[in-house]
Amino acid sequence: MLKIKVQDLNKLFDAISEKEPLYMPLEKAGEANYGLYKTGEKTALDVLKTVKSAKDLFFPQSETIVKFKTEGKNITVEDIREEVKPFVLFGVKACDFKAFEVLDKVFLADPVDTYYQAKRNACTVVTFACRRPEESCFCKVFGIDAANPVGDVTIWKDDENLYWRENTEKGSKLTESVRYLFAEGGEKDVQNQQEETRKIIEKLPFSSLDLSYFENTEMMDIFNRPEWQKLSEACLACGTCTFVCPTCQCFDIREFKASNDQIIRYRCWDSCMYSDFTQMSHGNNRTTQMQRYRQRFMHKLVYYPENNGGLFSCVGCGRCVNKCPQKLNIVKVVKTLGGKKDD
Amino acid sequence: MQRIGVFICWCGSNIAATVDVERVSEAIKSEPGVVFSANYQYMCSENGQQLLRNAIKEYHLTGVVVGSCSPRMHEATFRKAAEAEGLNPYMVEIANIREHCSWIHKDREEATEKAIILVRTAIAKVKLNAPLTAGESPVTKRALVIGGGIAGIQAALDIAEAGFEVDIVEKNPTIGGRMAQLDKTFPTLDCAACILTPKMVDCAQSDKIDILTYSEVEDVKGFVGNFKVKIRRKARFVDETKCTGCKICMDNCPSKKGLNEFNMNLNNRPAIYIPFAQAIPNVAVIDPEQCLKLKSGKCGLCQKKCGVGAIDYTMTDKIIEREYGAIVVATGFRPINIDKFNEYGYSENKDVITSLELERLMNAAGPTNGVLLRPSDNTHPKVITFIQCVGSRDLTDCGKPYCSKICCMYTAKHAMLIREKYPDTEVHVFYIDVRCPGKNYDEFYRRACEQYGVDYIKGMVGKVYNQNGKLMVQGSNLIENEQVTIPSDLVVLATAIEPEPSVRKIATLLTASIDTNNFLTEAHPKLKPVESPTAGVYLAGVCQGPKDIPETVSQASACAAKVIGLLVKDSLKTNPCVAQSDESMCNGCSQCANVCAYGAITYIDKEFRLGGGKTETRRVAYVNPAVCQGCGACTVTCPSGAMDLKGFASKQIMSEVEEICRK
Amino acid sequence: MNKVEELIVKRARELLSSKEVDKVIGWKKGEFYFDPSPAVFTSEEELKDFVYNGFCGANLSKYLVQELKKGGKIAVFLKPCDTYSFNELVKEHRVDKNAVKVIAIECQGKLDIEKIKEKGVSAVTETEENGEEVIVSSLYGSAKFRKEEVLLEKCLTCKSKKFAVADETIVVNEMKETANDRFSGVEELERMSEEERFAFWKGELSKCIRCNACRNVCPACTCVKCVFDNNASGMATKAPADTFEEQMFHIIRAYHVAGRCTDCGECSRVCPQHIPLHLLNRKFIKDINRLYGDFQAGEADEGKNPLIEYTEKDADPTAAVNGEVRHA
Amino acid sequence: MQEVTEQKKEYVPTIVAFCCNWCSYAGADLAGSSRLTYPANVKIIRVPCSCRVNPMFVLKAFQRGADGVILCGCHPGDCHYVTGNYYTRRRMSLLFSFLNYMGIEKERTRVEWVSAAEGAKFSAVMNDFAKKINELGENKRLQDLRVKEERDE
Amino acid sequence: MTDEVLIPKVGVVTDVRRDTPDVKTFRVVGTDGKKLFEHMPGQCAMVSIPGVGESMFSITSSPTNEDYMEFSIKKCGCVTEVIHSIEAGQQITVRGPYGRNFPVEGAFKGKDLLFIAGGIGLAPLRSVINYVRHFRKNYGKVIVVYGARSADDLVDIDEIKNEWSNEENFEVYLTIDRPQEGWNGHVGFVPSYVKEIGLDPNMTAVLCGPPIMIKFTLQGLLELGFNKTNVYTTLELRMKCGVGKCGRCNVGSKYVCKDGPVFRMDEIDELPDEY
Repeated sequence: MLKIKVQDLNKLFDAISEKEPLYMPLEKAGEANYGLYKTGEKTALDVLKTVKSAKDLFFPQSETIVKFKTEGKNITVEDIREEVKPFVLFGVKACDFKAFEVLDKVFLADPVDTYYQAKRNACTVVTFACRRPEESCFCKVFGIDAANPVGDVTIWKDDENLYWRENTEKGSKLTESVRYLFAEGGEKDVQNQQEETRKIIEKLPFSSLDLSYFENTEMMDIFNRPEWQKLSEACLACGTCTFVCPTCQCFDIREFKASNDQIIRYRCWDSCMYSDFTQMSHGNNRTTQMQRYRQRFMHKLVYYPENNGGLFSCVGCGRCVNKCPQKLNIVKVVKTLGGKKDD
Repeated sequence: MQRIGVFICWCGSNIAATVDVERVSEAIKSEPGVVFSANYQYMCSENGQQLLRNAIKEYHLTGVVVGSCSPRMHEATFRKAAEAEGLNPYMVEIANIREHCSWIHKDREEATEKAIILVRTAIAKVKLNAPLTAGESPVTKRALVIGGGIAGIQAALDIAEAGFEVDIVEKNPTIGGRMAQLDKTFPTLDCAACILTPKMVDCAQSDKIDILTYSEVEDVKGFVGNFKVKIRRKARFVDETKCTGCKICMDNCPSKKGLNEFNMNLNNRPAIYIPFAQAIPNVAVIDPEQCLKLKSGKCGLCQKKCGVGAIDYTMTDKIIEREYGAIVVATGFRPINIDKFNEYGYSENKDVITSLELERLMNAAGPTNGVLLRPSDNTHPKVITFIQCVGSRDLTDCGKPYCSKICCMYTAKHAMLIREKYPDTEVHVFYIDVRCPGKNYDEFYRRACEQYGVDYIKGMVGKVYNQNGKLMVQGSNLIENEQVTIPSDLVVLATAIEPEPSVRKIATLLTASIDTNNFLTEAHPKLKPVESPTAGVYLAGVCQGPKDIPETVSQASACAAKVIGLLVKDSLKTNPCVAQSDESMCNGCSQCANVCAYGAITYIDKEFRLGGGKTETRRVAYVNPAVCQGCGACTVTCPSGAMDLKGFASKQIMSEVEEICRK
Repeated sequence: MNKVEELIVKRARELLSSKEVDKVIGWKKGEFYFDPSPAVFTSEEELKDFVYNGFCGANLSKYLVQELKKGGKIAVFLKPCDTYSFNELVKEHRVDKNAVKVIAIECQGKLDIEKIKEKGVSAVTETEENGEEVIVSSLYGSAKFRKEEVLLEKCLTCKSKKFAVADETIVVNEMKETANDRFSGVEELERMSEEERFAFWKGELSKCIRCNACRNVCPACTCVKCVFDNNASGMATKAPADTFEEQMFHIIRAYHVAGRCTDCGECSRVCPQHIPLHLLNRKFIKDINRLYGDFQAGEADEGKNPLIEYTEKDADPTAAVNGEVRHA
Repeated sequence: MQEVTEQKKEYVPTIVAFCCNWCSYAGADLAGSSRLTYPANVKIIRVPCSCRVNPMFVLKAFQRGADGVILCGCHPGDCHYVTGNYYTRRRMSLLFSFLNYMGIEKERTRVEWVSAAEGAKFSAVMNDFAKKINELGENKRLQDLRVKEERDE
Repeated sequence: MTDEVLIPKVGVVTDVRRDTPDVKTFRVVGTDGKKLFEHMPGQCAMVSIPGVGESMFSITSSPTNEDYMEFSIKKCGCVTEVIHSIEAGQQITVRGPYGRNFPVEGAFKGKDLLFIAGGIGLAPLRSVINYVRHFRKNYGKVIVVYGARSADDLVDIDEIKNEWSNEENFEVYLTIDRPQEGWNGHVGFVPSYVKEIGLDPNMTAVLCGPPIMIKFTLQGLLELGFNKTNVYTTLELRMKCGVGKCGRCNVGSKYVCKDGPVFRMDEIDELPDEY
């Protein structure tokens, strides 16, 4: 275990970013989001939850996949993929880190998504243990220990020090390059902090959320629950929950005509909450918002686990709890459906 | 995919001297979709058009771009040529490389580059063109004239003369309008009745003209060529077909205290009356507000005395519905209310009168049988002062900002007539300036000053007040630069005129727009002065703007010409470049109808299938292609883009933008 | 339970039991005190979850559009600012006012849970308003704030506490108009140089994730198909793939609701990135007031908005951009 | 939002001019037949009425790399469609004021009334507008970098 | 750099054939003149014209065809409208093959096969039918029941009449919805026709066509004694990626692009009713 004084943190950031691009929570126009660190940038490491999750780094909101050039009847395909240089993703909370596992199972499954894979492989992830989780957090429900995340390096922070533990080879390499900034020690402090954090987590209102209903009930029974109607009534069909969600991975493939003969094909985040998500020229298989709403939660709680050995596609980060304009969220769904197992 | 042919015109040397036409043709060849590219000396010539036609045939062109002079010159020419070869004329686009390029640029390189971009832009547009077909709608060969004054009468007579049926709807019991109330007319001083009544009689006698007096337009539906109009025939309580106009009823009516509107309320009339001797139809009418029988059930004298049994107290308003192909609005004017003009003391002093009241006081059929007597004591006024611009060119709330146009002339007329008939009368006229453009008008005014000795005083009147039975007219004389006070016996106010207020309702019914002064707006102030923006609706007389009799009559005849031109057609070709609403996207918010100057947009309830066997009924916009003029105002008002304009679709314009910006 | 909530629930119960209405649109309690959601109540039984507290900021008027399609008569509870949206929806034929009973209810400004959290208070259990003070109780004790510290942005600059429409009203305490000038934020920007303004908006709009919450919550955005969702419009975008697309989305959206936006402030309330979207709409409102005379959308349920009106003497665009004030 | 940084030498701006068919387009024709020059980088798009111009067209132009957009219509009161340009006037007043509020240079957008008889005015307006846009240089604040990238390639 | 499934190959349309008023068949090869990739019957490919968009279509030619592949495409939206306007020589992009194919080398082997198609639904079946014809001895009796709105809407009618009808142990039944001049064959809807023919319920059936046809035909087959485990169909949903990642075609725990489009009826029964 290594430690560094909090007042020296900027030196650490500068040191890392000198070597490799460093992405970490930054404050821009009042909001904390992951961004490329540059010296002098306003960091936001202490913000519990960035608005967008860290998935942006591997699965950007918008990303060019291929370009085309047309000439008369001919088409040239331009593969724009470039080698991704190693970079550091710093300050990822346990929930967001767990979300990478969820995303990996989609993007790294055969056939591999090379855009995602390249970034994922190039990245050294520095996770950051939570110190003061809040009432919307429920990562514990998914077996996540917010006080002890993994990743290539794990860090803890208190009012005086930042503590550093390397976990992997990648982590060691990173450690090596900045080792000179650190002193040894801090095991005890970390241990104390972890204990305290875990105590808070125990007390959080959602920590006792029970998902066994979804594990033990037939898919169609859950699907046919009449409560979906009421649950979805206030849904605006916006994509806030999906876009702030660390595990939502639906995307659209669109084209942009940069000029008459230059076409950029890109993919961008899409939301199953949008009314046109499944719109085809001759019909739509989900016409009501209830169906779309149900799809999102069925996917997270039933479909995805069924395909991935019981792993839920939710990590309890609580962003949707905080950000839904009308205060709908997965917790309300779980409680409403899971509360009456006898139905 | 489209197969486009591009034709670059040299226009002799007009284009070719500055634009390298060969290079343009060559550069365009490789554009996607272009299958033919050529240039020619004069595309508009017979040979040039043949070149275009041959290429359409040979290369199976689906779209044509001509790089030539302005589309305002030859768009129609090339469209026609394309049509002759079986290509939809709206699949032709013009790139203006003469007026917008070769003529304004000197550098050959620069002009050639620009020409290429302009042609490419036209190609981008034509690729998104859709074949358009002009619709047709039948024409009902009958016209409606709203208003039976001189404007309406003249229009009706001209239309009838051409052989078309025409109805005059007049809200008063007789046609004739304001002109019938006038004594003499300027600048010739002929008697108004003598020239008007023959025309009224002509109307009555024409088998093409149906006069619906004491009637009002209640509702208008439809569009050019196909109006459906509901007309309220107010209860007259006298059977028009029976009444002979003998006036026995009038003599016997015990309720004689009704104000005589025709005489500007200067004397009284019975409850049953014929407005004036030459009224058309010469049929009595009962004023229900005044008739004892109708009010209290007691009387019935007229019915007893009527030899032909024309009186019917049980009569009620009737609504009739008729169809018309065209509508002429000729609703006329009235003098403005001048009660607010305290400075002239109109309401306090009986001897302060309006010009129209003076007309009646001087008319042989008027309350004084044509002898000029002042209302207060029926004596001859010795000093008469006229005040001009009462309420005209007045920016206060009391008056009107515009010039009423006729006042200068009729005041000169009045002054002249008085001086001629009563030479011992002293006549003063206060004026701001005298406006007499028009044939023989200024001469007329000068005669009043020079021959008849009318005292014209340039200046405004500050106050008129009664002092010992004299009306003291206090004003300024700007030329002498002094204050003057003229003790007068009679003061005549040249009152501003305003559109008859009923025009507001009619304008709403016709979706004809009205300006801030309630005058109907013409379709174009210079080039379409008699058409209203609503197709098939025409404007005659003062309802469109202040004007005198000759102008009114010419406008009425112009209207008639327009109406005849319309009615002579069996059907109307409609402009295919009109707005169209994509019902599947329209949410019926009504914003588009609000900006439509033509009333072309209505709303219908339409049922949509939602899938799963469910349906939803939604209010959606419908554009009547026969009425829409294709301006596109609605398309921008529509936030969802459900409204688009054919021929100038959003996609087309955007692709033009993209092409220009491609550089 | 506060007095207003008590009266609201009582009234809702009466309306449902007497079958005077088929459903009631209101707010339903959530997992916490501070997360009530809009909800449709169809039975007296369901009303046990009805809540009306300091966190009921949501404007319920837009829900009428979808709920009315399902049929039946609806009672809706509208705060003063929401009543304007209702009128605008009626004006645009989106809502049939005859099928709706508008119950206008007291509002003393609604609280922003994120602001409270920023002040370090989490796990809020209750709030109590005491004049200009708010006492926030939480699992960790209670804290006292000045109201303006914790009000929603939209409530800080509330345009009016007047009801633009009301079939009945439920008001217990007097509602005081806010003293804050709602255009001061716009003015502040107007005073900046073009460069500064550009930098400001660049910073703000770069946060946009195009979740469409602002659009979907907006009572003026009720298009069957939005231009941005319509591939045929030539303007369809889904994600801010380019900075231009962020600008375009927000410019066009603001333009499309110009003259129709009642300034209900929902767009700013729901933005997950706290982009001050109201500053966009208010610029249009301010310009409309400056150039065409004071206009408040939604004040009445009929009439024309300034963009479908004109006068012959309107200012020319160049003069308008240069700050011309309307002809008197 | 990102400001385009580098700028090439001798940049020739692109100017899109929307002209109503009845007045301004005819005015442009008259400028042509009177041989009154204006810069070649002004390109005209014909629309039936200035009120056909959707703010989206203006934005589209900027997206695609236009450096200035000008709308020309009949003088207020003379609109071929009676009221069209009155709506244009309000729409563009608000839109342009708004664009300026977003930090877009106000000189990049303009509305001018040019009648069919005002060929000289048309030419003068275009000369002046082109001059202003030249002084401003490339529009860096409201364009799509993807388009620029492909174009500059 | 490794291959990326989302990056398509360029193909050249070498032939365009109009089958019906709204269906055209496009023959596609690679720029080198060879077949773009190998596939199995029932699989799909993403076809696109850059600038217009991508759409998923079933590959209608049989894998046994070594020179090219074909797509029969019905005009029904933006992308297909543009595709319909292209002429031979036009390049397009193709990526694939995607999805699960018909078990021609598995469950179908040695079985009597019944193919029932409606309208454009013949497109995906054409591939498997021709495959079966090619390896004729591997399979038992084949019956094809094919119906369309009118005689003009029958896809590939020449191939059906000239080739299929001449095969041994191979029956073809055609029907159209309404009587039509010049049509001497059967008139009536596919579901009722199926019941009239007299089918052996032990056959393995493949259904493809509009949802309503599938629904009633399946009903009819079950009445005849068919077992759902022997009935196959293909589903069509909106797809973007084609490889089970974009989430669009997710129904239940299945991704139609990856786990389908071929499904057995008993498998479909286990899916939520959202396809």
